[in-house]
This record gives sequence, structure tokens and C-alpha cells, in this order.
Amino acid sequence: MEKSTLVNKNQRVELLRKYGTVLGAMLIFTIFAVVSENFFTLNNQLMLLRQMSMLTIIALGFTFVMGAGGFDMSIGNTTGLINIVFAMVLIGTKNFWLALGASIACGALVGLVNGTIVAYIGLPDFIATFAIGSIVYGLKMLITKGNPIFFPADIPKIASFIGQGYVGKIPFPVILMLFFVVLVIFVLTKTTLGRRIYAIGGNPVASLYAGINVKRYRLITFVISGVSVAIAAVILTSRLGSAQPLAGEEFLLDAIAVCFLSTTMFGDGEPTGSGTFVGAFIISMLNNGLTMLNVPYYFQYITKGVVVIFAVVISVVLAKKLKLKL
Amino acid sequence: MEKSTLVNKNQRVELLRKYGTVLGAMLIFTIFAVVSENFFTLNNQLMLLRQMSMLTIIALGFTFVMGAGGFDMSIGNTTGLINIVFAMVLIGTKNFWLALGASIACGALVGLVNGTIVAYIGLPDFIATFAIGSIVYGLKMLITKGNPIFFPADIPKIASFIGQGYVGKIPFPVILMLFFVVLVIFVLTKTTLGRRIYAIGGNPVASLYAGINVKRYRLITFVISGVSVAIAAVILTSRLGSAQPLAGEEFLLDAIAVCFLSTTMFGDGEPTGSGTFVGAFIISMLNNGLTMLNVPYYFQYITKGVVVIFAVVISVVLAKKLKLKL
Amino acid sequence: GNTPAPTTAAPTTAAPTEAPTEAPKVFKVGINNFGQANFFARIGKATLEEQIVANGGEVIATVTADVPSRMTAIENMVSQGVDAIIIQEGDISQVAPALIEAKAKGILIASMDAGDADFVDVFCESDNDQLGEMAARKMIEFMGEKGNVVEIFNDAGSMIRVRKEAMHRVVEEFPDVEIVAGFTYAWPDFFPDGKAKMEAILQANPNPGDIGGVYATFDGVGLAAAQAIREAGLTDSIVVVGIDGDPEAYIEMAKPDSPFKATMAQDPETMARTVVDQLFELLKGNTIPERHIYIPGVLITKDNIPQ
Amino acid sequence: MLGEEVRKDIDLMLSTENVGKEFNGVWVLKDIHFQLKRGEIHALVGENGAGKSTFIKILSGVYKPSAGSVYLEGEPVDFHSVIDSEALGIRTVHQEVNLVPYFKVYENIFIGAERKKKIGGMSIIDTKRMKKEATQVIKDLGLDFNVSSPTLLLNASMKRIVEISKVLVHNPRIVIFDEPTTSLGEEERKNLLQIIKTLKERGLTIMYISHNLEEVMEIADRITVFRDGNQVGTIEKSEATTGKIISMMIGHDNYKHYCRLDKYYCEDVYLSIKNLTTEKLKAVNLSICKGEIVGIAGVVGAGKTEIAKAVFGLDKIESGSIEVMGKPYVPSPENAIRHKIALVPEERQAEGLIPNYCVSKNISLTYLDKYTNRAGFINRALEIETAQAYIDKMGIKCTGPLQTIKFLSGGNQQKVILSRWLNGDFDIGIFDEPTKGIDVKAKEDIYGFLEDLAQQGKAVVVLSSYLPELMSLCDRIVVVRDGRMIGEYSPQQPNAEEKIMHAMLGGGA
Ligand SMILES: Nc1ncnc2c1ncn2[C@@H]1O[C@H](COP(=O)(O)OP(=O)(O)OP(=O)(O)O)[C@@H](O)[C@H]1O
Ligand SMILES: Nc1ncnc2c1ncn2[C@@H]1O[C@H](COP(=O)(O)OP(=O)(O)OP(=O)(O)O)[C@@H](O)[C@H]1O
Ligand SMILES: [Mg+2]
Ligand SMILES: [Mg+2]
Repeated sequence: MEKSTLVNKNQRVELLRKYGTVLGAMLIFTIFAVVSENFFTLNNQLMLLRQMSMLTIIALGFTFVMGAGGFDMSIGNTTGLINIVFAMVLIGTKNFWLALGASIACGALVGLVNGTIVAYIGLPDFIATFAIGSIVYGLKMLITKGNPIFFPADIPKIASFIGQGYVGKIPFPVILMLFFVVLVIFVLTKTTLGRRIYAIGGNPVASLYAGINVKRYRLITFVISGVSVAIAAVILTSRLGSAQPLAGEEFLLDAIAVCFLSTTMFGDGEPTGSGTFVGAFIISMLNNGLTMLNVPYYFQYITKGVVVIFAVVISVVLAKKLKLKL
Repeated sequence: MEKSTLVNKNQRVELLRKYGTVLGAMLIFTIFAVVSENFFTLNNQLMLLRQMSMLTIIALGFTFVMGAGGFDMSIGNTTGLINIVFAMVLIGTKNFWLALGASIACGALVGLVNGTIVAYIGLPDFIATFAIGSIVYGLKMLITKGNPIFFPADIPKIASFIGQGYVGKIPFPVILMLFFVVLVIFVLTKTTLGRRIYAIGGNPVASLYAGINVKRYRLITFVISGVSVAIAAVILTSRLGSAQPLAGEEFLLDAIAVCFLSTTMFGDGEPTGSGTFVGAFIISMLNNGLTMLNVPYYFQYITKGVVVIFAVVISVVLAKKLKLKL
Repeated sequence: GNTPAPTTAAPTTAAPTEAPTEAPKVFKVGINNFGQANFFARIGKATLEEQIVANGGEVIATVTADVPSRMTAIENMVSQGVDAIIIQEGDISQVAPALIEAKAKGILIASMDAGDADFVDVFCESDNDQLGEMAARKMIEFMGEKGNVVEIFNDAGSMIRVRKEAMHRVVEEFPDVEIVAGFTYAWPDFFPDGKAKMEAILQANPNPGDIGGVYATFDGVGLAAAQAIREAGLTDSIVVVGIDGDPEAYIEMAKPDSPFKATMAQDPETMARTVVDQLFELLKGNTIPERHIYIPGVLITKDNIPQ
Repeated sequence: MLGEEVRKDIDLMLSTENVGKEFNGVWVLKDIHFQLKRGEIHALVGENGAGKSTFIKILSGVYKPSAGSVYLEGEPVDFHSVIDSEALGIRTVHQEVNLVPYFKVYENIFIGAERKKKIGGMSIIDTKRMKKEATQVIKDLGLDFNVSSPTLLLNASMKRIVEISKVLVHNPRIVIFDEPTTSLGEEERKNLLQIIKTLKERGLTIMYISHNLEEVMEIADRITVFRDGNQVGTIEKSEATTGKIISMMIGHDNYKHYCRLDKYYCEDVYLSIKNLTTEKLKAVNLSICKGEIVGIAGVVGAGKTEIAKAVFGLDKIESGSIEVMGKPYVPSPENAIRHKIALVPEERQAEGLIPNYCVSKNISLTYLDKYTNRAGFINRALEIETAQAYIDKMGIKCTGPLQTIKFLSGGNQQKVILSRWLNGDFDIGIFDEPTKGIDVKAKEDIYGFLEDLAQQGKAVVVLSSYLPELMSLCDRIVVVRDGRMIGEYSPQQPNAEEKIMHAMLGGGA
């Protein structure tokens, strides 16, 4: 038996499968760096990181939901609701921490509602969170009638620091994002919470038989998603200096795309913390690089679609060589 | 033991599970009919049916995709592309049948591309069709730069009849819709195609072992979805008297909601033709009835969300009494 | 075209001499608003509603964000027995078939900044071509008639396209002015998207002088661009002009370090009041002097910001 | 009715009174008075659909009983979910394998029982320890494989071992095994029985469900027999004989052992496999004729299933060829059906069942054209009629052809899936472990059906790791080991069984 050559070949394929999307990302990165002189500058890279910070944080929360085999369609609308809650409490109390607390509570509450009807009542997650998203949309329009809320001059400094501040040369949202990326990678790979979430996503019946409280864990993933939406919304509001009720709706589809990209990397068909980071980088890099190259917007959409397909193809085609997939 | 009463009780529960959502729909219908004097008039009902015809036809195509366990995120953008193709060919050739043929070919092509990369290359359907949708969006904006295309005066009569005509008192799109509803119910329940599609949705591995060409059938479902989008887009364009590149994007989320509602009715967790019809009716009836009652638009979103959740809850809670669910 | 409204009786100038004895009919007026994302839409809608009530009418208000839904909303309003429909923003011809059907039932049609069509009985609008042209001229004036321009637009809005084209026309006149870059904002989630894209443009053109002017087709994206410019420290070398007269734009312009230098203010309140008043004249069976009414835009700079 | 004092009997671990369960108005369990003594191995036997799995699902909290109560050490218990029963030390190795496919073996073993360590006051999972303990548990079961390999790549028997290990790491007091030896080979089976005995010595109380009465006779202290949801009786091992158990199970005495009478000798070759090489197989040559029954024997993991998969186009062929009646054949499932080749998969639940389909739709699936007219419409009446015929013929316990298959018992699901192919329009049928999970009596019926197929002139290939069944059924037996053909034997030749065993196990054994 030529076991060793077989193993080596398979290991190479396996490596490519896990890192294929990353390679694809690096390729695009290189192209941008070569074609646009201003792309690969420290300033632009820092800005890119700052732009992606909110999407990344939302997608990290979504990673938990998707890791447990679920789906959350309410994140886009919830972002807008929390923008408003944050601004209203901040302007009303002039207390940043109170506003932050209210935002997180509000995000957790939406997550709790989602989680309860999905995990405990047993509604299909797609339709349930979609309906909750619709309710949240109605609520925020009811409150604001669509009006944005701009910060007055006398709000606490920290409220603008969160989204606009710097630590040295590094934008504060970037630091926040990296903190959460590391935290999520840690939780998902090193703690029982992460193990169990993936177990539930992989086989809910097996998890139930193993004595895992499947319902409770699924609920938790929705709450995590809600809280991460809240954090991202606070950064967004601070970054924009105003609460836009409709800002953040674009995050929904982008976060979904990011998490699906994430599933093609590193892990074995489940989204990972690091994969989500790279996925968010790919999506944000495309937005940034294509705008810098002044590519007409319709070509941007075409390019984005093509790139996403290629990045995923690399992983999927290689995964197929390794095992039977349908 | 009182076997007979038990049987009766369980049969009642089973009936409620299958018809719970329908009951919910009837309840809402009755409320509208009582509260709004204009709701339950022949004219309004016919108009309601006409309004729902395009959504229904798109959702019927989606039913095939979802029946086979898949997902198609490209339908919204594809609608707009076909609006344009139809109008351009119609205006260019003044030949309705040519324009119809081109539209259907275009829909089938998008479906073929979706199906190929999903079924044959093996990309996750959500991300792949999402990316294709993005490419389609870019293409249609590239062609039109966002400008609508208005019909000139000299287009063939039939081109406006499709969307605006009447047969007796009945709007022609309603007749088309009913035809497709019956056709789809028939295909899904009575033919081998339908049987195999649901089998694939139920267990793709087992279907493969049963000798079903799983890839080919999954491809077919995407083509069906593309063609049904094309038909709906032709009706829409005819109805609007112009091709709007962005018209139809809302169909995506509505069609998804309709198909998920459909899974809660009649069948055993898979979407059915009749369920899709009722689902589209629920969504459209809410739009219509709430406007009749002059409910502010934000309350409409809230009400829609609440009603969808309740309709699904009725089925799900009852289904639970019947069998073990996680 | 200039078709007179079909309900027109004789060309009267004086108020009708009807007997005030019979109970005045309460007219139901349906309004449809395109999205709720910017100040123009909101103020316009609120004023329309107020003014209808002030005229003794009953309001049926709908808000939709895409064409098929708008058509559905129109049909639903017709079913409800409205006497008139006001379409605010968007492109009225996109829903022509539904409105023609409504018209056939004797319902009056009004357009508020939503374009014209031969079935429209009253049409009030800002002259978007004029708005675009004046904003562009002001921008070029601020730029000293030379330099590079960034345009922010979205092809999906008809008035946005008109404004953009007007600007292109003006730029043609100045050999030293060139449009070098541009981007489309997402709608309705334009603010974060507009800001992120402006940041990317500034990274691609990082030096003072690379860009001289930013032409924002409406104030909302102008605000987002101004934020990005301020954060990039390029306030002194770039001028932003917008269109709308958004109160938030006034606040921005009032700041001493703002790159936001001018906006062409529309007057949604006057526009809404005018359209409603004219419509009620027609409903009461009177004639109106002018079917197509322009509400002129006002150029606002730091020096004449309204309070 | 037991009195308080009996229930509190120090020897009584678990007992039930009047326990019953109904689904959709059908009582599948009635009045069960069951007693499990501390430290015993208690076997539960009965035909497919007798209610065994349902009963243990009640004991483990998956289902709530519709009637009666469960007592643990004399105290009434009311389980709302598996979590409750597991908290009290009851663990179950379920009939169906339930693993997370992409988890590594040790990760699956420790689901819900993750080992943790403290680093800087933070509790994180201790991968090293889990690997070590997992390796040990598997070693205790007499096996040795890499606990870091993905579960996805394991074969059926190894997955079963993982399931058992999963239960053992929780240190349970009561372990319930629901048909744990299906899909195990002889070696593993022996090891497992040994393990169960060891567990008993460690003081665990064990319930054991099996269709293999030899196993039951070997390890059980007491045996309870279910029939049609009723408890027929409980007997001590000393009073038990296989014959007695069978007659308690089926309710009468006239039960015959299947024995093949006519033997067939190969004439015209239908399918020939030449130098077939895949990732697992090495130059396999095999010819199969119409009318014969060929057995393929081999230990677990020898490559039996791989031969079948290659022929059916499910595995990539690296070299070699396959011919059907002398003409080249390109394997793919669809092409296989067209060439009248059938494959009845080994993992019938995962690879056969359409869970939401009713019994009749499951039966018609592969040969749907048989029920379809020229215009493509399915003849529902014919479908139902056929299904009813198989329900009667195979003794499938269900409410009728329209019952959803996921509500059937494991063995009855197997029977339905088997019916799908038995009714098939094939010339060569490859049956991978055809009697897996099937009760003693039905097993004999299935042997009869296979022989009928051969009588009709079809080629029948039976893949099995249970040698006795091949010995009584086959015209010839081919042995594979490590992906290679080792030899061909006739069951009639002297010392056949010994020679075959030797070939299966290789030089060492
Ligand atoms: N020691 C091992 N470690 C990991 N995987 C193994 C090992 N032994 C066998 N396998 C896996 O098992 C598969 C071979 O099992 P296969 O199903 O072909 O055997 P079989 O002879 O049909 O056995 P059975 O049907 O009795 O399980 C191979 O795909 C291989 O990946
Ligand atoms: N969830 C359910 N819904 C309806 N009927 C069920 C359900 N579960 C089991 N049954 C029925 O209960 C009966 C007993 O099934 P059970 O699984 O307990 O049998 P078993 O003795 O374990 O059989 P096997 O040997 O085939 O595994 C069967 O007739 C089955 O159809
Ligand atoms: Mg069982
Ligand atoms: Mg096998």
C-alpha cells in the first residue's frame, strides 16, 4: 500500500479546502494592492478595518446562531431599532453607560423573543425571525416616523469615542472588533458552550440524547446574536453621530454572506470565528477596493457576485475530492 | 381504555395541524370582512386575487426548489432583469410571443446557472444564488442605468392584456395564476417529478441510493423557479405598462415567507402547491385589508409580523402534540 | 401634456356660489409615499395629511418602497372608495395602469414631485433640473471653476437622475472641471454606505487638491460625505453641495469647519399645501388656474440659513 | 399491583407499573409491569414493533408514558426529557446511531460531558484529557483507532462503538442497550458482550435489547418478552431456551428454521467485475450469474460495502472495469437501475428512508415507473395495493400503507425499505446486511424471499459479516479482507466455516 503518498495528497487537498477561500482572498487583495496605489497603505487598511468592524461583530453573533444550525433574519431591522434606543437614552440621560446598557438589553430582548419562539415554541427559525424583524421594523418607524436623531453637542465624549476615537493610530472600533473576534474564537473552540453549540448544529438528536439542553442553548445563540447586533449598532450610531432608523438593514444580507463564506473555511462545514473574520474582510475589501478603483457600481455588484462564487468554489470543489457530498 | 375517543381526539389534532394555518387565515378574513365594509366585495376580492397573482406564481416556482430542500435567493433581482428583457424585445420586435419566449429563456438561463453551480459544482445554495442575484442586479443596472422602459403606443394589444385584461369580470392574471396553481398541485402530487423532488428534500442520500439522479432533479427545480419568475415578470411588466429594473425585489422575502407558511399547511413539513396558494393569499390579504382599515404603515408591519407568527404557531403547537420534535 | 382636468366645469375665477345648507361632503383622499427615509418624504407626508384634514377631508395614508407595492396600495385605496389620490415622490408613470383605472372611476389624481403624466390633474414639483443646475453652478463657483468632482447618486430615483444629468450638463461648460469619481448609495440604508464609500474615494485620492467638489444628489448623502471629509482632514480643500434643504444640512453648514457649503432647498411644506388646496378646489367642482405648478428652490449657503 | 414494600425492595433498581403508550390513538404498549434488579443484565426481546424501543424511550425520558408510572429505587419519577433521566444515571445506547458527522471521534464521545481544566481561573475544555480518556474507553472495548479522526469516515460498526463509548464516559448507573450489536462483526460482538459483562461486574445495571437470541442466552440473567405491546412474561435464564423464547415471542410453536434446499451452479455470467480498484479496494475480480446467491464475507471494514458502492457508482473507480452481460457499464445510480442492478444499502435508515413519506411512497420510490402510466401520472391505487401486499407478506407492523414511515419501529422500517427492492425490477440485487435489525422470525422469511428471487432467475449478492447466515443461504461465498479478494468457498466443502473464518481474519487468527 502506498499509504504515505495517499495521505500526503489528501493532506494537501485538505489544506487547500480549509485555506482555499483564504487564498482566494489573498489573491484579490494582491490584485487591489497592485492595481490601486492607495489600497495597500496603512491608512486605507486601518480604515478598511474600521469599516468592517460593525459587520464583523454582527456576523460573529450570527456565527453562533448558524453554528447551532439556526438562522436569524431579524438582525438588519434590529440594528436600526437599537440605533434609536441608544440615541434616545443617551440624549435623554446624557449617560453613556446607561445608553449602552439599554441598547444591550434591547438587543438581548429581541434575541430572547426570537429564541423563545424558535427554540421553545418550535417555529421554523427563518419565518419566525423574519416576522419578528417585521415587527421590529414597525416599532422603530412607529417611534421615529423615519426621522434620524442627530447627537446634540453636549453628549459625553465617550459616546463619540466608541465609533470615532483612536488609540494611537488605531481606530477604536478596530480594537473592539479584534477583541470580539478573539473572544468568539476562544468561546467557540475552547469552552463547553462552543462545543455544544456545534454539536447541536451537527446533530440535534445526538445532542439531546447526550443530555444537552438543546432548547436553552439555541435560545442562548439568539440572545448572543441580539447582543452583538446591539454592540454593532452602538458603534454605528457613534460613528455616524446620529441614529438612522434604517441604517444597518444592509447588514442582514452581508452578514449571511459572511457566515456562509465562513462555513467554507477552516472548519468542517460549520462557521468559525476566524472564518467569519476573513469572510467579513472579503466582503468589505471588495466594497472598498472597487470603489477606490472607481469601478461603476453595477460592475461592483457583478464583481462581488463572481468573487464570492469563486471563493466558495475553491473550497467546495476541493472538499468534494475528500468525501462524498451531495 | 377509551380507544375511540382517543382516536377522535388525535384525528382532530391532526386535522388542526394541517388546517390550522388555513383556519387562522379564515379568521383574519372574517375579521376584515366584518370590520371593513369594502373588503368583502366582489370587486375587492378580484383585485386582491390579481394583486397576489405575481407573488403566487413566483412562490410556486420556489415551492419546487424548497421541496427539494433548496433555496433560491436570486428571484427578486431576476424579476427586474426579465422585466427589461421582455420590454426590450417587445419594443424591438413588436412581437409579443418573441418577447415572451426571450423572457422565459432568460429565466431558464438564470435557473440553469443557479442549478449548475448548486447541484453540479456543489456550492451551498444560499450563498450561490445570492451571488448570482448580485450579478443579475449588476447586469440589469448596466443595461438600463436604472431607467425604466415605457411601452410606446404601438405595442401589440396582447402585451397589455396579459397583465391588465379581463375575461368577463375576471382579471386575466387571476386566470393565469389559477392555471399555474392547479398545474403545480397536479405535478407535485401526481407525477414522478413531484414525487422525486420531495424525496430529495426528505433525504438526498436515500434518493441517490434509490437511483434518482439527484443533481439533475435539483437543477430542474432551479430552472422551474427561473421560468416561473419569468412568467411573473411578464405579467408585472404588462401590468405596469413599463419595465422597471427594480420592480420585483420585494418578491424575494415575500416568496420565502409564503413558502415557509406553505410548509405549515397540508403536507408534512414540505411546501405544497395548495399551501403556497393559501400562504400568498394570507400575505396579500394582510396588505389589502390593513390598507382598507387605514392602519398606519408601521402598524401594518407589526400586524403582519404578529399574524404570520400566530398562523404558524397554530400549526406548530398542534404538530408538537402529535410527535416528538426538537 | 397640458390636458385640462376632466372635472373642470367652466373657467371660473370667483369662488362658487353654492348654497352652504347641505352638509359638506367629506372627501376621502388617499396618499402614497415612497419610502420614509429622508426629510423631504417625511415633511411632505406630514403636511399633506395636515392639510387634507384642514380642508375637511379624510386621509388614507400608505407608504411603500417599491413599484408593485405602490400599485397594490393604489388599488387598495380605490377599493376603499377614495375621491382623490396623491402620489408623492418616485415616478408616477411607473404605476400608470393602476392610476388610469382609478381615473376611470372618477378619482382625481395628484402628483407631488412624482413626475407628470396626462392623467394627472394637479402636479406640484420642484424643478429638479433647476435644482441640479444651480447646485452644480454653486459648487463650481466654490471650486474656483477648476478641479475634480465626485458625484454621489442612485439611478433608481427619477429626480436624482434629473439632478445628476443637470450637473453633467453644467460641467461640460467648464473645461477645467472634471468628474473623476462617483458612487451609488444604498437605499434606504444610505448613510453608513455613503460614508464608507466616500472614505474609500478619499483613500484613493488622499492629497488636498485631488478632489475639489462633491456633488451630493440629496442632502442625506452629502451629510455622510461631509463627515468622511472632516475625518480625513480635507475640509479645507473639498466643498460639498447638496439638494433638499434638510434641517440637518443646515446644522452641518452652520459649523465653522464644515465642507458642506450649499444646498438647494426645496419647500416640501408649501408644495404639499399647494397640491392639497388645488386638489380640493377640483373636488369641490371648481377650476384651478394652473395644472402644473413649480415650487421654486432656494439656494441656501452659510449666509442665509433659515431658522 | 406492587405494594410499597416490594417497590422499596433494596434489590429493585427500576420498576414500572401499568405503563402504556399510545400514538395517534393506537396503544403500542399496554400495562407493562417491569422490574429491573440492581446489578442484573436484563434482556428484552420481541418481534419488530413489539414495543421494545418505545419502552426504553419511556425509561430514558424521550417519551412520557400515556399511562402508568415509573419508579427508580422505589421513588416515583416523572421525566420531562432525557436530561432528567440522565441526571439520575440512566443512559441509553439507542438503536439509531446519532453522531455529529464532522466532529472528531473524541469530540463525539464527550458531547455534553466535556472534560475541563482551569487556566487562570477560566474553565476551558481539556482536549488532551478527552483524547486520552477516549482512547482508553475504546481500548477497554478491545479496539484501537485514532480518536482524532473525523467520525464521518468511520464505518457503521465503529460508529456504534463511539455511541457506546459516549454512554460509558458519563459513568451511568443503568445502561440500556437497544440492539447494540447490529452492524458489528464477530470480533466486535464478542468484545462488546465481554464489555457488558465487565460493566455488570462493576456494579452497573443493564438492560439489553437484541434480536440475537444466542447473545441473549449468553449474557442475560433474566429475559422479558414483549409481544404486540404486551408483556408476555419474564423468565430466569435457567428456565430459558431459545425455543421457549421464540414461542413466547411469536405466540405459537410452529416456527421453522430456514434451510436452503436447491443449490444452483453458475452458468451465464451477468455481471463481471474486473480488476476493480478504488481508494479502498485492490484489484477485485468477481463474476456473478443469474439465478445464484453469492455471499460476500469479511470482517467489519474489510471492504464489502465498498464493492457494492463501486458497482452502484457511489465511489470513484480508480482503475478496472465492470461489464454487464459482456458490455461495458459506466457506474452511476441511475445507470445501475437502467442496467437492472439494485443495491439495498446497509444503513437503511440513513440511506433508504424518506422520513416524511408514508409506507407506500417509500416502497414505490426506486421503481416508480412501475406505478406510472405513459403520461407520467402515478397510479396511487396500485401503489397502495402493492404496499398492502408487502405489509402482509413481510408482517410489517403499521397502521397501513398511509402511515408515515418515521413512526414505525426500526425493524419495520428496515422491512419497508427491503420491500422497496424486493418488488424491484432488477436482474442482480446486492443486499448489504439484509437482516440487520430484523427479528428472528422475519429473518427466516427474508431468507425465503431471497431464495425466491434466485428461483426467478435473478442474481442475488448478499453482503454480511454474520457468517452463519451466509452458510445456510449461499451457493458460494467470496471472502474479502483489507480490500482484496482472498478466495472463494463453497458452503458444502468440508470444514468450510473454519476455512472461511480463517480467510476473513487473515494469517494471525
Ligand atoms: N481502522 C480504521 N480506522 C478508520 N476507518 C476505518 C478503519 N477500518 C475501516 N475503516 C473505514 O471503514 C470503511 C470500510 O468499511 P466497509 O463498510 O467497506 O466494510 P464492510 O466490510 O462493508 O464492513 P461492514 O459492512 O461490516 O461494516 C472504510 O471506508 C474505512 O474508511
Ligand atoms: N412516534 C411514533 N408514532 C407513532 N407510532 C409509533 C411511534 N414510535 C413507535 N411507534 C409504533 O410503536 C410500535 C412499537 O415500536 P418500537 O419501536 O417500540 O418497536 P421495537 O420493539 O423496538 O421494534 P424493532 O425490533 O423493530 O426495533 C410500532 O408499531 C411503531 O409503529
Ligand atoms: Mg426498536
Ligand atoms: Mg458494510
